[in-house]
Amino acid sequence: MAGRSGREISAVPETSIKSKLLSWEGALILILVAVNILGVAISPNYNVNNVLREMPRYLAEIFMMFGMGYILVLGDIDISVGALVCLAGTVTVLSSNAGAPFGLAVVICLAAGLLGGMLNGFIATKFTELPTMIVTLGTQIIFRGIAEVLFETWGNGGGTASMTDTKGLMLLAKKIGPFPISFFCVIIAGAIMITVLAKTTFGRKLYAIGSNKTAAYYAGIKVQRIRFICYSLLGFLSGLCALFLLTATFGSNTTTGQGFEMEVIAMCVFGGIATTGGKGNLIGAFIAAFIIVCLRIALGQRNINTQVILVIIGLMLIVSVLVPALSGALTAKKKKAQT
Amino acid sequence: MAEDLILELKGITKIFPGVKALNKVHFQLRRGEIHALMGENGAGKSTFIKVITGVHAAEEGQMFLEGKEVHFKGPRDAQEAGIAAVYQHPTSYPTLSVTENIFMGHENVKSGIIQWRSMNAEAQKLLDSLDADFKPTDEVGALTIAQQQMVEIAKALSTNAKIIILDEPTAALTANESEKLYEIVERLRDEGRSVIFISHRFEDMYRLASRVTVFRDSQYIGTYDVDGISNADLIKAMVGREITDMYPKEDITLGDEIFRVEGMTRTGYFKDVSFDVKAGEIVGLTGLVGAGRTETIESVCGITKPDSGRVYLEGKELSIREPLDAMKAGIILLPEDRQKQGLILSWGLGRNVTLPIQGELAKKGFNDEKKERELAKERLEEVDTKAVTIFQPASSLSGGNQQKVVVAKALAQSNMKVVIMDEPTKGIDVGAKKEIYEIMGQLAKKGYGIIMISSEMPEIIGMADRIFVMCNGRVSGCLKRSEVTQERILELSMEKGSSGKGGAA
Amino acid sequence: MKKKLISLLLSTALAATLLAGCGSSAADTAAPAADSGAQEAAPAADDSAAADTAAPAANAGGTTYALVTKSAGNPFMERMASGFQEAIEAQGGTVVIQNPEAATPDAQISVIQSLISQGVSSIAVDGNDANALTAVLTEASNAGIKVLTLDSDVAPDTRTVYCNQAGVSQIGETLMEAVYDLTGGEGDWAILSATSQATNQNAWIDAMKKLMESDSKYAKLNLVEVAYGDDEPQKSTDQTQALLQNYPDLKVICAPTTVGIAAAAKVLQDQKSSVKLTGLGLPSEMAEYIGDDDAHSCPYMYLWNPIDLGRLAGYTSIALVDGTITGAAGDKFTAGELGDYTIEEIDGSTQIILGPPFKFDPSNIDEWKTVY
Amino acid sequence: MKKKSVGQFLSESREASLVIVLIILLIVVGIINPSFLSFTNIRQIFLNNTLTFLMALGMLCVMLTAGIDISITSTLAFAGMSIGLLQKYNILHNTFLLFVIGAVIGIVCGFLNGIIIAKGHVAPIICTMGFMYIWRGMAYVISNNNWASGMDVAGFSDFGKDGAPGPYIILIIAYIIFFVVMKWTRFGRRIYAVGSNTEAAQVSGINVDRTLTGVYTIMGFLAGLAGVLSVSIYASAQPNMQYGKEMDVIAACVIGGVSMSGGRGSVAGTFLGALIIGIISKALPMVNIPNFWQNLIKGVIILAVVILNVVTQRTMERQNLLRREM
Repeated sequence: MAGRSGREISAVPETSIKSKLLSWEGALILILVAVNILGVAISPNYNVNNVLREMPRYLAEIFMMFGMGYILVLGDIDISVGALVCLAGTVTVLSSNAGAPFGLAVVICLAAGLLGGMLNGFIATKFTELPTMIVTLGTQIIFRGIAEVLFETWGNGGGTASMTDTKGLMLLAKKIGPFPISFFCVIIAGAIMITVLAKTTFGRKLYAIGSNKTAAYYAGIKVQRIRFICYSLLGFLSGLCALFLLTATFGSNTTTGQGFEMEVIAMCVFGGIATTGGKGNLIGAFIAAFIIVCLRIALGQRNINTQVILVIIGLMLIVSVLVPALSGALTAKKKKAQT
Repeated sequence: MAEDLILELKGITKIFPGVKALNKVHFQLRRGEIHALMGENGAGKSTFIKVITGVHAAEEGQMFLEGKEVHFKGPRDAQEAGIAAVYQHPTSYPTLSVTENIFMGHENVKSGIIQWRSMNAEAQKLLDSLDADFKPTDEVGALTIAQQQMVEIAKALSTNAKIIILDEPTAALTANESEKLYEIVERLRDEGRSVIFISHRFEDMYRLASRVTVFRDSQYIGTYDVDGISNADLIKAMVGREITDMYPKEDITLGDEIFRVEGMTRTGYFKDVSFDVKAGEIVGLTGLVGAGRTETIESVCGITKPDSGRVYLEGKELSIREPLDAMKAGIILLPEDRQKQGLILSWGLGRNVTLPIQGELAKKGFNDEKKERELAKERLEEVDTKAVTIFQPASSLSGGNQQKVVVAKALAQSNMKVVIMDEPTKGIDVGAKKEIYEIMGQLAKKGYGIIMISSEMPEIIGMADRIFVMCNGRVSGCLKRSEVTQERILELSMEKGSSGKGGAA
Repeated sequence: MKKKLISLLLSTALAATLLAGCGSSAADTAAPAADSGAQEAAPAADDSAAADTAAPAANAGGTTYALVTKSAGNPFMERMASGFQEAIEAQGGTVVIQNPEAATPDAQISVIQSLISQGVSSIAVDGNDANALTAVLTEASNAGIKVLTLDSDVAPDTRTVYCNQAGVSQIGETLMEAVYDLTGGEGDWAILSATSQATNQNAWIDAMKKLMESDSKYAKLNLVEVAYGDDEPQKSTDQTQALLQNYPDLKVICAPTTVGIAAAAKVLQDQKSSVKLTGLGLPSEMAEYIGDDDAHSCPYMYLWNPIDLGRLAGYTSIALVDGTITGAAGDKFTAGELGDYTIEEIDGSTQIILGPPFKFDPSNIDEWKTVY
Repeated sequence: MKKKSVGQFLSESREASLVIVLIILLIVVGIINPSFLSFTNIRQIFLNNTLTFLMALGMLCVMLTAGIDISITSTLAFAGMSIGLLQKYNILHNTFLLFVIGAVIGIVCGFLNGIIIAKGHVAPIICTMGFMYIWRGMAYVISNNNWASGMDVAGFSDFGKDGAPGPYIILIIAYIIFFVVMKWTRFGRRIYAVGSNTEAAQVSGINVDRTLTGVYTIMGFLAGLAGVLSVSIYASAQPNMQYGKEMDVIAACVIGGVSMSGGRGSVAGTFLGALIIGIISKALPMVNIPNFWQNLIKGVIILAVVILNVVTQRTMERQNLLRREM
């Protein structure tokens, strides 16, 4: 039954540098450059050394952003991760103070994150009727609740604890040249996470699920297993985030990680990942994360009111999702006028 | 004779970004007639309906209602002018009650307060007049498709519409449900209302309409008296060319049994279902909607978990726990709902075709895009998909071509042994239907086992070697090609002593 | 075409946002400057005046002294900052006041990192957590920045000196004495604290508990519960109401936190409860509730002057930077109009104590409620 | 008509099962600490959760359209701070006018949300997340690090004093209005219609954009009102007030059976959901559970309620299937 009409279907992908530059990622790179120019312009102290030195606390969040990107591509959401960072950080500190060697404490930290993620994944895949927003709203309160109870029962009370043995953390906080170790870790984790999402069958499955869960299931994709993996992965990365956050704070308290979930979602959305699923990629989110980090550092060095920075980020977020919608409507109108 | 025209449209043109959906079309509707509107998918029928009902505003043209020119600014205007539409997909509110669905937009309001009691009573009256078997307070989401359709008709009646438009109302209905609908429509006509009826089914048209208007490629082709036009001429008008031999079923010597299902049971859906397929055989599976056909097949393919039952492929028992197990064994399902289950509409055609096999093409987990593109192109050309590039989104294709992409997706799975096609021609036009039948015939010739689920009697009679009929979750009989008639199928589909109303629970 | 439009629009919009942000925020940073002078001045006037003076100077290269408060939007911090600013500007120095976006150590870390980048000469920190700032403050010290703390201390080895509003035991004694006085020497009383991790709250509570054990004078007093209101009005209200319901014989609530005491005062006064309240509170917040009669819930309470605390930290910063003091016990310096201070060694850490807590009662509250 | 089993009745009526949960909760807490059931205490549950009760009504409307609004407490803070400062700087002291101004601020904030979500087709969570940062930041900026304290709002706070009827009257009126509007008016039913099937709503002539904008505006109005009430009840205005409490409001709706996918939910359910949230936070200190257990228990209850609901529905479906004759 070879093509009776002899119709030929093109299979040549469109690749032009111009179209790549004009894509969302292209725009983000322009903005990143612009932000850095702005930084240099408004602050005499905005240089490579200072920016890299101020970065680690923000870098920790970027680990989590990769995982959140996966979850958003799936069309899900997870608002429990900020609290999970708190929980993972807390058990790490408490176990270390109880005498666990640093290596074990690291394992405990990552395991706590992983287990938290697995709990989310378990509930989300066993009770598919529940929107993930609700599930993770519940676990958000629970994770922080567990941390609070731990502080009271195993810690010294007072909702805060600091590592007494900081040798291991100091090692992680070291720098190679001007670059903190966490910077390399973020780049490596980013390279892996970006490649997996963009180039592998696993990544393609995520997009399939995010675009049409039912069709993906009918096409033989193990939808629930993949969702479970992604939640666990995000949990693990939250553990990693907690670990690297510890290299900056050397302790944990009940407010640790507060608001992180919204910040990483904002990074993803600003980077072009749609909360409705199936759209966007981590490269955009990665650039967007650095835009926000650089912007915060630049404005911070200018001693701009921290709340004003939040207002700016809020505006950027809305503008970044509104512009495509508006320009889409505009071009549609234009086309209509032409025909 | 001065015609008593209730509705007339002249030179209507409607443009969407980039496409002319309607190009100077005309239409006349007499008072008290049932007028069929036919044409292939994409001919512009649905757009035309939306112009009449005020959902879309036409760029050019005039519309006359009872001789007076009207301009509708929105659906509300059309409603008030006495035009009501029942759309292709029931446009109901699943979480709301039947009463609310019926009266949405024209509630019975006294000084700002909705009068639920009187509305419920009125709804009950409407439902009674339609012989409906559900209550006004039932939630619509819990009703069957046929029942939902009835709600839609009740909704049209509640506005006391003079003109009622039915857009493919029988597409989701079984034969006897359709029959009930015919009666209702005839009664509406006898009450003096005018009906515009869109359908792909010729039986609908012959049964009901007195005149038929044909659209093709956004243009008006002509209006004919149903009694005065032959089937072939009508098809020619719709397709633009002649179609001969609708069902290209060849006689093939059947091979050995390739596939067998034994004692499939899933509580509440189907019970003890068994059937078998030989190599090169097309097996039909039919019955009323709700009889458990799709549900059985979904359990066979691992989509849902059956309570018990065995599946044998080439004599060996398979353990199927999830869709992937069935696909790996070579049992390929073309699901009923192309748009929701078969395709990812926002994706390019190529990616859709290679979705199930991307893992096999991949190197160490990395996608081999080049190999994927080549394979997709090959398969899409093989089924003669009308597309420009493999990168265009599946949503840009017509229903028939979307179905071809689904077929190409199945063909891409090289280990395919058994193909299960669930309603493969649902909602696609005559030309594309024939092409699907041809593909089916060729697959049979190549020795695949084919299972075809269908509610359309002509095609199942035309294509199948054997037909299994299901009724209320059980196989009620198996008919050979030689002994099959419409009556026999109907008889087996109906439960003895029951009126055959789906499986509402 | 469409994508080009997107990038263009987005870039423009972003640039506009940033410009707008910078324009408005330059004024914001500087706003505290003018505020210290004129408390009642309209905020609009502050901005314009301050923008001219403080903003350009922030990076002028001279000696810059920084203060990191607990968080933005807190009047106690605001008064403290105004005192700090006043003291330093009187000596011709430049001031940077940083209010973190939230009352968390994380937010303080970002702010301190930024100050290190700016190369300020000293940083005075009001710590949100005793230990979480260890790393960043060590980094600041290594960069040659003098680090000191005020109001809430951090780990002693990460800073030179702590400007303490009052000694822990002093506050413990004062509050305990107040409880003794209000209960009449015997009966049930409870504590309403802020968050369970607030270091100075916990230290004061511990001091009070110790005092009760060691001094037989307090033997008949019965501390029934320490409740935590998390410095949230709603939760503090819930907790106060629960205390009243659970302990019908309760005589006194002691709330050593400004948010908690105001919430508790309102509950008691609204309910016309006979339970009396004391603790640490801002006069401006508490003016409504202070009085000797039954219509008022709080007969008297204590606090130190946050403006003076800020001033002390300001003078200490200057003394540290110009080398007058090093932070060692026994160092002496003059803190402007506040007088002479000596660094003392208390509980193994170096501290400067502002003075005893100040008592606010009906006789002086009207005078102070407009000050802070 | 066949009689429904108790289980069936419960699974079909979310409100009925919530009432049972409530009664159990009340009995357990009441046995441990009888003073919990006192009139004062129950009155205080309403007073202390006035804001949650009030905003839950708006969240009900928003969630009925399959949306969400996480900017509400920021709107609340912005509106509350604004009217607090008006009093602090002695610009305005008229209680009624202050309410009007707070409500207007809320309406403007909500309207912006609505217009961007309806016309710009921006996902509600993203749009409101943006405004969550913006309004909270604005509250800080206008506060200029000051609070409006008890002294500043002296006369005004009498309105929300413990024992004053104001907040209860507002709650009762709001609940009556919403109960009537949601069930018996066209506007209310339109909200349900839009959430149930947006496309169908469009076709049947409902102005979807206007309904969406309206819903978010109502939410904003209630958040603004809550801001004013908050200042009145707690006699102070701080820029960080009610931080993070939007999750309580959402949780109240979810417990009350409002579906996040739209079209399902009732005023009565919302009321019960908010009541359960209120009782939990009020009861824990009274049954001598240490404070630090509160979050853990709250989280577990939220998850338990929603999961229990899924499980009962599954069992009912299963039973229905078993009953089906074959």
